[in-house]
This record gives sequence, structure tokens and C-alpha cells, in this order.
Amino acid sequence: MTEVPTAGVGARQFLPIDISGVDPERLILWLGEMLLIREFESRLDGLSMSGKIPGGLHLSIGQEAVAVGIAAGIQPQDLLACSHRSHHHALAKGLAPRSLMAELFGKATGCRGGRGGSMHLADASVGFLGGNGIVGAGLGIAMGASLASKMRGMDQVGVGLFGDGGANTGRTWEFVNIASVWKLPLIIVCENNMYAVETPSERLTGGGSVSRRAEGFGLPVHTVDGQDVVSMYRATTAARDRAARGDGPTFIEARTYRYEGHSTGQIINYRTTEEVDEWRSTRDPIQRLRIALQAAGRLDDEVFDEMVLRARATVQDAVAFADESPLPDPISATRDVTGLELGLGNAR
Amino acid sequence: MTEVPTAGVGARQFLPIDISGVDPERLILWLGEMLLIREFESRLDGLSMSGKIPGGLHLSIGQEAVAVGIAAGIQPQDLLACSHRSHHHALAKGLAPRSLMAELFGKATGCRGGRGGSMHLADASVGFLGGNGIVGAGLGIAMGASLASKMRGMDQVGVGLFGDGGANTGRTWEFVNIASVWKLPLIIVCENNMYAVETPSERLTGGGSVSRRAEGFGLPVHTVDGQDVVSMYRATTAARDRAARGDGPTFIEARTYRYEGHSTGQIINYRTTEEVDEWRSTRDPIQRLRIALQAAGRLDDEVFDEMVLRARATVQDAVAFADESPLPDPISATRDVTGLELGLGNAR
Amino acid sequence: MTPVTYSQAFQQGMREEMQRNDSIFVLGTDLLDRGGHFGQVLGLGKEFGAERIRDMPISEAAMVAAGVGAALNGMRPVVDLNFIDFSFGAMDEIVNQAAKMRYMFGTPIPLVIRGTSGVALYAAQHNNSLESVFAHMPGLLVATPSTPADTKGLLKSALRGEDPVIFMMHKKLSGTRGEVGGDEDLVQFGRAAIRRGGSDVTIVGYSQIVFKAMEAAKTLAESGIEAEVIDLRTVMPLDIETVAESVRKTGRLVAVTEEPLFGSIASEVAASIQENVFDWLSAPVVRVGAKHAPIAHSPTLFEAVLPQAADIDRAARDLVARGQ
Amino acid sequence: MTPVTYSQAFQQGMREEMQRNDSIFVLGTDLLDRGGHFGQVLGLGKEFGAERIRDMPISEAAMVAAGVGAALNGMRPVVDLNFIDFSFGAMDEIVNQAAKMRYMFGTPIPLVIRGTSGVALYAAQHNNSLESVFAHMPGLLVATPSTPADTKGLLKSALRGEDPVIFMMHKKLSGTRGEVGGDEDLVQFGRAAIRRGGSDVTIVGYSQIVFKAMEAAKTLAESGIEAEVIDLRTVMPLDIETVAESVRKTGRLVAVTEEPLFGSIASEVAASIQENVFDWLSAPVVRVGAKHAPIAHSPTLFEAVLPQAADIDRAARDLVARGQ
Ligand SMILES: Cc1ncc(C[n+]2csc(CCOP(=O)(O)OP(=O)(O)O)c2C)c(N)n1
Ligand SMILES: Cc1ncc(C[n+]2csc(CCOP(=O)(O)OP(=O)(O)O)c2C)c(N)n1
Ligand SMILES: [Mg+2]
Ligand SMILES: [Mg+2]
Repeated sequence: MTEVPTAGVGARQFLPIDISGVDPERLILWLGEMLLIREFESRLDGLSMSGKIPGGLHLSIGQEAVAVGIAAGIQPQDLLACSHRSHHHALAKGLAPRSLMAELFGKATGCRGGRGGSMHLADASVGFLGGNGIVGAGLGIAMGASLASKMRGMDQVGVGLFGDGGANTGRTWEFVNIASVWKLPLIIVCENNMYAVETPSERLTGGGSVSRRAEGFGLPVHTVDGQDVVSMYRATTAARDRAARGDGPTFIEARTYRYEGHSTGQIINYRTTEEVDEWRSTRDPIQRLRIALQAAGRLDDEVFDEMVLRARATVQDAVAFADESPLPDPISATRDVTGLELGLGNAR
Repeated sequence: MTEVPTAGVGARQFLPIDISGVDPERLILWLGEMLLIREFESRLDGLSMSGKIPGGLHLSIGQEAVAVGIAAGIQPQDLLACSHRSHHHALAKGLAPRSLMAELFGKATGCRGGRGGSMHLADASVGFLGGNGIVGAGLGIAMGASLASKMRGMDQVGVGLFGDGGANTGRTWEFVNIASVWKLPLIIVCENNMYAVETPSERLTGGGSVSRRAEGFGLPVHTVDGQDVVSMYRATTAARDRAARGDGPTFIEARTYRYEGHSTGQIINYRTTEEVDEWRSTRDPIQRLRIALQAAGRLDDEVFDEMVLRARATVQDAVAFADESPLPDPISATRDVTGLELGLGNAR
Repeated sequence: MTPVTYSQAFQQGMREEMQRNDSIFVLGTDLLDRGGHFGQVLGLGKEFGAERIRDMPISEAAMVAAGVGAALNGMRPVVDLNFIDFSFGAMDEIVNQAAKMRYMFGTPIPLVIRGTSGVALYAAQHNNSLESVFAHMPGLLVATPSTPADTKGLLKSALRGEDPVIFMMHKKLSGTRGEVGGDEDLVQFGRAAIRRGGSDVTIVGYSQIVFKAMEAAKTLAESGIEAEVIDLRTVMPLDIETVAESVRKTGRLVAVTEEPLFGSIASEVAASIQENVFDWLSAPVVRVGAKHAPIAHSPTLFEAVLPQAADIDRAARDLVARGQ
Repeated sequence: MTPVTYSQAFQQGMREEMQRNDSIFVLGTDLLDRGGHFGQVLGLGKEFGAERIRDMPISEAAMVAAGVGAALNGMRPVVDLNFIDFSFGAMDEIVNQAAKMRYMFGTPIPLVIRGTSGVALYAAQHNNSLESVFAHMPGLLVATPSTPADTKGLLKSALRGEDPVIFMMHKKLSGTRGEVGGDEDLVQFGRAAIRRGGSDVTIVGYSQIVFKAMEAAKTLAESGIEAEVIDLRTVMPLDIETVAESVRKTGRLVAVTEEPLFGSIASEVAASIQENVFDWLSAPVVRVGAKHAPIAHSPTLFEAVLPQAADIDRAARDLVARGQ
């Protein structure tokens, strides 16, 4: 079942967003991308359960605006690395849906030929440096990449993402510190969806605020509504400008929410359905943008419905592509471990 | 050569300290302890150079008030763990000078039978949980020990120390966070002597302030003059009271200075002699307490000189003891690795 | 007794020991309500409460440090690292602190560090084989149970011992079932179990691969080759004597491991056996392990890297043929 | 050419390669002014400035992460970890990131991670032997030079290669002197060097223990036993072929290591050799390594744990006696 909310009576409950000054065509584009992500993600639970996709997945449904807003605020040459919850960023950064889906299926046609899977998607050609299976590690990769950008004098910034849970792992703050000290062209984003697996992060985060913690590291910190793609876009653009000027990193805490469980197939009893409903019915990033565009006379129901159908078709095509794609050649499994051919005694 | 400053003309330059309300007998005791530490430490450079002590050592000359103030502010049953720079804390917490010196010599009579050495002193009988060769690690040990104190319902607090350099290692903040979240009976002390080896820490510490960083973790933070034993004592007592009440940890940043190099035998060219002189001639913790006691009519030169001689004699005795002590039995080197007797194939 | 799963066996062992000894407690992520990511402490949260089933943030260094410090001060902590791969974030706390403290400070560190290990889904970063790494570190013990009974029995030994124990539970075994022992049925560390008697060739392994060895033994038996299968149960200490005794009988040894072969437990066993019972060997010890590659997402790829029952079968057959 | 020290050889290699390739830079603690804790980059700060000789705070995870990310984006970083023991704080970044990224993402990670290794003073926490640990991890190469020439030549290979290399420099060798090669004298990874020819017994090791092996060879020669001494130079890849060839000649092998023996490189060599050239062996491969204990502060204690030339000598003599 698709997660796209239907229009109608409840619409007036949604918190308004301010779209003034943003080209409506771009807004429509962003809406389309958010729809694509949601449609894409909505198929995955079933594909995982049915075994088409080996293993579970971390869905980002609800968090689409974070990814799309960031991708909209940076440039194509910019480099992004994130966490285990990565599909939305991969798609927003430009990873092809077919390539992503085939990778999840473990097929040879996937972006990593079936080697990476959900937590290790990557596509250098679109500047997507990858997800990461280790909490906090993606930020470190982005930090290092932005160091290279700076040393090479490139007009290129890095984006490194981690979750609220990741704010309690030591490495995160080492990375933030280095970015701050070296004034790296880096945008650091804490995607705060309030939970680490089943644990409300606030309960285990001394001081209770990731942003407040970040302030101690000497860089500008902004707390942003992560369910408002335009706010995310604006914060990202400002951060990118600052980075490109050589003024260093910016820390953004994006307040967001995942509608589904930590990973596919989970029973959720650590939060109330009221809480989920509240987020869905007042803050849904797709609905809010849709309503704002409708109010501005830039979108009618017909076009929106068409967008939904288009997104669905893209996902359907990706699923079919993945399904029909060949498995990788088992012989290749030991190739490209290092740049050397390992001799006798090392590999057999 | 001893590092004990001589009395006289320069005395009025020293920053005053406030000793009001503290029992003068205790103050005299503290003065004696600081003198002992300084005398002790002043012998080590030579002993290391001459090979009597294998390897280099991290001297704490200049930082005596931090150790003595803390030890004075806690109770005998309290547990302290610190960093590689540990002699002052070991002595202040009650480790016997003979036992310490013999350990440095690598002798069987040392507090750890020659197994530990300078960075791994420990003596459970006086609540000294040990130094640590790994930056930041001592704080973690103290944190865990204080968890046990709390779970066991004991009137016992932990003290965990690290340096300004240690403020940039991730583990430190994991430990601070846990202490904060669990409201552990822990006193966290950053012994900020401004340098990590030869690097001025401020330059590589984003935001420039350890205290400010700590504030983001949701616990009370105090910046204290670490060259004033009474201030250290007062801050520690307050932190201990808070911990004992069950209100949780306190973070103390002690501003201090080491007069010598990072370790024995180093040439210092990363800081100016003016800087060292400034600390020595205006903030020396021994001189400041001495002057305060003299001004209060509680100490005359004769008594002070006697105290110096007593400290020297104690150190001389420790050196002689260590020198005459036997080396450990080589056969014992593989004993007590685990509680099991390891069988064939494991150890030979 | 009704059979329980491997995860339930851990639960049972924990419950019984926690009832027996107040100083035992568990810390890690998502334990209290969720019961751990593999159900390994399911139900214990209700029984023992938040003080003894302690939820932690994602702070692996702090988890182990809390364990080491608490162990030093009279408690018996169990640190649940979730996947053993996350030990990387606490490697100093494990190897430089927990493992060495007894030696350095004279204070035992009774600490169990549990982690889900072995190779299955979730790709390279969640499928590191670290048993040889931990076994290499003086001061650590390493448990690698393959059955519910051993899981429970070894856990009990660990919780009554005085050493830091890395307790590795294989992903693929979580749901496997078996009978377990009672309250006082401890399984000693360093005692291998002979899972199947045989006189033609010895196959030695530990954890999940023992089942592949048993599979191979079955196909070998169909050809009249009787394999003795030894389950090491703990890799530190490693019961080389039981293996040596078997080799004195069979003259042939296949050492298997799921780890990348280089520097693996299988290499250690091979080195040690040829050194100790060379004159009984009618052919070299042959190792069967994983190929030298990370673990891919696609099962097609990672199964090609892992040793299979057929590889063990082939190695044993070759040995028998060769040693005649 | 005048002989240079082991540390200076590293300096030279760095300097020449940095001059040759703009994308090479170094990061770590106390490098710019101090030149590193072992003088390994002394003088380079002045020559290349703070951008390319980058001082970092005590943040090992961030050091390696910065290296991995920069390598992924076109640079060739050298991460100086000071003591290799501090790699524990960056273990995930080394094993789960640097080592696996090429395999997972298809992007080479040309990254050198330098650390001072081996056993000497400063007790348990500064004297971990990790060469077998890193060699066990698919995706990493491990250099363990014993001479200034190899230090320089292997460093050059590392800096022109495309893999993450753990570059381990033994504490006790810092001041040893020797001739080094020129600008284009690269030492290949995976090529052992025969340090001394002999026909009676082969002794294989790497890094500082090679000197103990040479010492033993000398005393053996006095008794008419000619030992061939092989220096592996890199332990991953490990040049087992050169060892095998020697064993085909001598029929006897002593595998030495300074690591705790269990799970060591010596175990790997022994396992591999007996597996590959069993029929040439007239006696088992004998391992000589450190005893299973942490390293104490007192030299009296730690020297008792370490393998000595006399132990190698004795092992070789026993073998010769036994295999006759
Ligand atoms: C170092 C490490 N520890 C534990 C895990 C297991 N784990 C995977 S995701 C996750 C929760 C992460 O929470 P958060 O950072 O808030 O991200 P979210 O899942 O909410 O997107 C945990 C504990 C891991 N992958 N890496
Ligand atoms: C994890 C780790 N990294 C590096 C080192 C090497 N080292 C020992 S002391 C030191 C400087 C520590 O500075 P600081 O924390 O300020 O303590 P101080 O020496 O000033 O007392 C360094 C880098 C170490 N021991 N542990
Ligand atoms: Mg979260
Ligand atoms: Mg300092």
C-alpha cells in the first residue's frame, strides 16, 4: 500500500510552510522527488518480507523532506554520505531507482553489483559517497571528503548525516570538532527522528538537545523543521554558501520523524499511535508542500494525481528491472579486495 | 634539583588565595603533600635519564594543587582514576612513596610488582584505581566504578580525570554523557594544562573551551583555578556533596600548568620561557598557599623549611628503598593473565 | 525438558544467574523493553527492572568502560554489544583495559561481553569474524557456542568466573533449538566436545560451522569414511589436547572456520597440531575457511566466499586418499 | 650514500614522494613542529607547511576517517597514529571503512596508516602486537620493515599503490642505520628477502625479530648448522612461496614472531607451510613467539615473555636433531 496521503477534509490541520521566493517549478520538482521516495519506500516492506530483497531495511518514510531539501540546496558536484537509513538520500542525490532497487535485490545490475545492499549504497557519479552500517561513520567519510575538496581547491562541499542516536557515539564529536577546527566545507546534519531503534533518544542524551551539544564545538548550529522541505532547502543553501566562502562548517539539526519501524517487519509498541498520527496528520512533508502549492494556485489535484502515478510507474519499472536482472557471478566474489593480486597463502 | 620555590622578594607577585574557613591544620597538611609531590617529581628526571627508571615519565610539577585539592575534597573510600600523568594523584590519594618509586624502578616491591610502571600505577587499598596509558580511558574506568557504587548503594563517589588533549577524543564525551544520563556519583575533572604534548590544545579544540563543550551534556560545569588548592578543594567538596545526595555528576575544568616538558628529557621550544615564568612566579600553588598561611600567621619560614626537608627525606628514603629492592622474578611474568590455567596450545 | 532456542538458552542462563547473584546486570541498547536485538534478554526487563537491565545510548566505548569500571568495583556486568562488529568502537576498552587490568592491577575483571557474530545477511560491516582477534589478546577468554546447551552452560561459567569473556553468538543459530542443562550445569571453558565419533579423519571447528562439518561427516559416511567431528566450544582457551588425541587416532585433520583463513583459528589449530603430533599425521592438516574477501550483501556472493559442507567433504576425502 | 636511520628512511621516502605527488599529505599529532614522536617526519613541516603536514588533536577515529574520506576524494593521505596501539580508537574506521570500501563501493582507498609497533618499554597498553590482526582483515595490506631500505622502499610502494596499508615500524629499530635506495627504488609488497643463505634449517620472521634470528643463525653456524633466514618484509601479502622454496631445500622451519603465539603470523606461516610442502618437512614447523601475557613495565618481566635469540637457536637445534 502506498503511503501517499489523500487530500481532503483533514488538510487544514497541516502546519503551513512558507514557499515565498522559491521558483514554483522547483517546488513541483521537489514534490515529485518526495513522492518518488515515498512510493519507492512503500514497496520495500513487502519485497523484504517476500524474500525478494534479502534481509531487512531501514525505511525513511516520513523523512523525505530532509533528503530532498538538502539535495536541492547543494550542487551536483557536492558529496554526501549518510547512515544506515539511506534510501531517501540516495534517490534525492540522484541514484537511479533501477540501480537502487537492483542493489537491494542483490543483483548484478545494482549500483554496487549486489555487494553493498541497503546500508552500503553508493554512486560516485552522482556524488553519493554512500550509506554506512556503522552509526556515525558516514559523517566521518564526508568530513574527510570535504578536507580533500578544500585541499584541492574545488568548489565542492560535503554533507555528512547521522541520527539522534548517532549523537551519543564519540566518533561523531571527533568529526564535528575537526570540521570546526579546520573550517572544512562541510554541512553536518543530524537527522533527529527522535528514536534510536526503540529508544527515545532524549532519554539517553545528556542535556536533551543535540543542537545545544553541537554549540560547544564552535560552529553555527541551526535547528530546522525537517518536515518542511523549503526550510531544509534554505538552511542547506545558507550552509553551502558559508562553506563555499571558506567560512567553514554548519551544523543543522533536522527535526523529523519516521512513520515506520526502525527496520522492516517490526512491531511498534514503544511509541503511541497518537504520536505517529500527529506527525502524519499535521507535519507530513508531502502534504504540506502540496497544500502550499495548491494555496498558491500552482498545483491542482489532477496534476498531483498524475505525479503520484508517475512515481508509482517509476518504482514499478525499478522492481521489474531488479526482478529480471541477473544475479552476480559467484566467481567475482573474491575480486577487487585490494589492488594487488594476492599470492599463495593469502586467499584461497 | 628541587623545584620548591624559595621565599622572598618575589612573593608579593603571587595571586592571592582565599583560605578563610578552612582549618589551618588541614592547610598545612596540604602544603606538605604538595611539597612531597614536587620533591618526588623533581627527582625523577634524573632517575629516568640515568636509567634507574626504565623509560620516560610524565611529570606533574606545577599541577600539585589539582591532585591535593581533589584528594582533600573527597573521602578515603572514594575511587579515583586518571591519565598517563598520574604521580601527583597517586601520592595525593595515598599511594606510599616507596611503593610508587619502586614501581617506577620496575621492582618487585612496587605497588604493581613492576608490572604497571608510571602510567599504570594502582593501589586498590587507597582507592586509587589507576593511571592509564590511553588518553581519556581513566575517566571511563571511574565512570564504571561510580556506577557500581551507585548500584551497590555505597557512600562512595568516583573521580575521573583527563587532560585538555583528552577533551578531543570521542570516548571522553561518551563517558560524560553516561554519567549525566545515569546521574552517577562521579566528579569529572579536566586537568587543563593548555598543552597536549607540544600542541596548544586551544588551537585544535573547536569552540576553544572545554567547559563550554561540557555544558552541552547536561551537567553542572565549573571552571576552577587549578593552582589554588583551596579552590580545588571547595569545588571538589561541592561536587562530592552533590554526588552523595544522588544528584549526579559535576564537571570541573581545572586550569593548571605543567612546568616541565610533556615527558622527561624533552627540549621545550613550543612555548616561551616567559609563559613558564609567568605561571611559576604568579600562580605557583605551593608558593600561594605558603604566602596565604604566612599572612594568616600560621606558618613561619622555619616550619616551612622543615617541611621541605621532611619531604626530601621521604623521597630519599623511597629512592633508597626502590634501589635496594629486588627485581621481580622473571618466572612470574606469565602468571595471573587470567583466572584460568591456560592449557596446551595457548601459552608457552 | 522442552527444547529452547539458542537465544532463549542465553535468557535462561542470564535469568538463573541473575537470580543467584545480585551483582550481575546487563547493559546495552534496547534491552529493557525490546529484550535485545536477538531476543537474548527478552522478559528479563520485566523481571529485573531498569537498574539491572540497563538501556544505553549508542556508545560502545562507554558500554565497555562502564562494564570494566563496575567489574573493578564489585559488580559482574554483562555488556551487550548487539553485533560483535560494534566492538570496534570499544576496542581499546576491551583489549587495553578489560583484558590487561588483571595483569596490570591485580584486580580480576569479571565481565561478559556478548556479541552476535558469524556470517549471514547485512553485508560487509556487520559480518566481521573476530574470534581469532580476541583469542590473540592475552587476558581475554572467547566463547563460541554452537548449541543452546553450550550457550547456557558457558554463560554460567562466564558469570561465575573472574575473567573478561567475549561471548560470541552466531547469527544463524539464534532460532535453533535444543535441550539445555539445569541450574548447576556449567560448561567449562577449554573443553571441546566430540560431536561424532570416527576413525578415519578428524574435523574440528566451532560455532555454526560445526553443523556444516556434521553435514560433511554424513556424506563422507555414505562413502565409508568415518569422520570424528570436534566442536571446540571456546576458542580461548582452546582445547588442543582433545584435537590432538583424536588426530593420534585418525592421523588426519581438517580444521574449519568461517573466518577468512589467514590468521584464523583454523590456522592456529593447524599450526599447533602439526607441531604437537607431527608423527601421527599421515598427511598435512588441511584448513577450510572463508576466502580472503569482505562479505557482500548478495547471498550469491557471500555464499561463494564462505566454506561449505562440500568443501569440508572434499578436503576430508582428499586427505584420506592422500594419506593412504 | 651515507647510512640513514630507520626513522630517517621514512622521512626520505615521504619527502621524495611528497615532492613527486601533490596529493600526498600527512596527518597526526605533533607533526608540524615536532616532526612526530619518533622524528619520522622531522623537517617535513618546514618544507611542506601546515597544509600537508597537518597537526590533529587526539582524535584517532577522526584521523582515519579524514584519511578515508580524503582518499575517496582524490588525495593520498598518510595517517600517523603515533603508537599503533592507538589504532584501537579508530578500529572501525580502519577495518569497517578503509579496508572494505574498495570492495563495497568500487573506489580504491590509497591510504597509509603509520604506527610504531613492536615491544619495548612503556608497558601493556603501548605494546600490543597487531600485525596478525590487521593481516586477517580482507582489504588491508600490512608492511613490517626491518631495515631503513625496506622502510623507504615499502613506503614508496604504499604511496604509489591504491590500497590501505598498515605501516608498522618497530620501536626498537628507530635508531638503527643502513643504506637506502634512491628515488625509484621501490620494494614490492609480498616479496620476502633472504637475509642469510643456509641449507639445514629455515628461520622466518619479520621486523625486529629478524635480528634475533640472525643472531641465532650465528650461534648455530658455530655448531655447523647453516640456517637460512627469511625476512617477510610484509605480512600481508605474505610471501609464502619464498618460505616454501627454502623449506623444500632445508626440510625444517622455525617460524618466529614477537606476537603472542596464539593466532600469530607464525601460526599462519606454520599452518600454510605444513599444508603446502608437507612432504618436504622432515620435522614439524616449530613456532617461537611471545608467551601469552601482556607486556609488563619492568624489562625483567617483559624480556621473559618475549622470544629471544636463544629460543630460536634452541628450536632450530631441536629440529635439526629431530629430523635426522
Ligand atoms: C556503532 C553502531 N552501534 C550500533 C549499531 C546498531 N544500530 C543500527 S541503527 C541504530 C539506531 C540508530 O539510531 P539513529 O542514529 O537515531 O538513526 P535512525 O535509525 O533513527 O535513523 C543502531 C543502534 C550500529 N549500526 N552501529
Ligand atoms: C588514545 C591515545 N592517543 C594518543 C596518545 C599519546 N599521548 C600520550 S599523552 C598525550 C597528550 C595528552 O594531552 P593531555 O590530555 O592534555 O594531557 P597532559 O599530557 O597535558 O597531561 C598523547 C597524545 C595516547 N596515550 N592515547
Ligand atoms: Mg533516530
Ligand atoms: Mg594537557
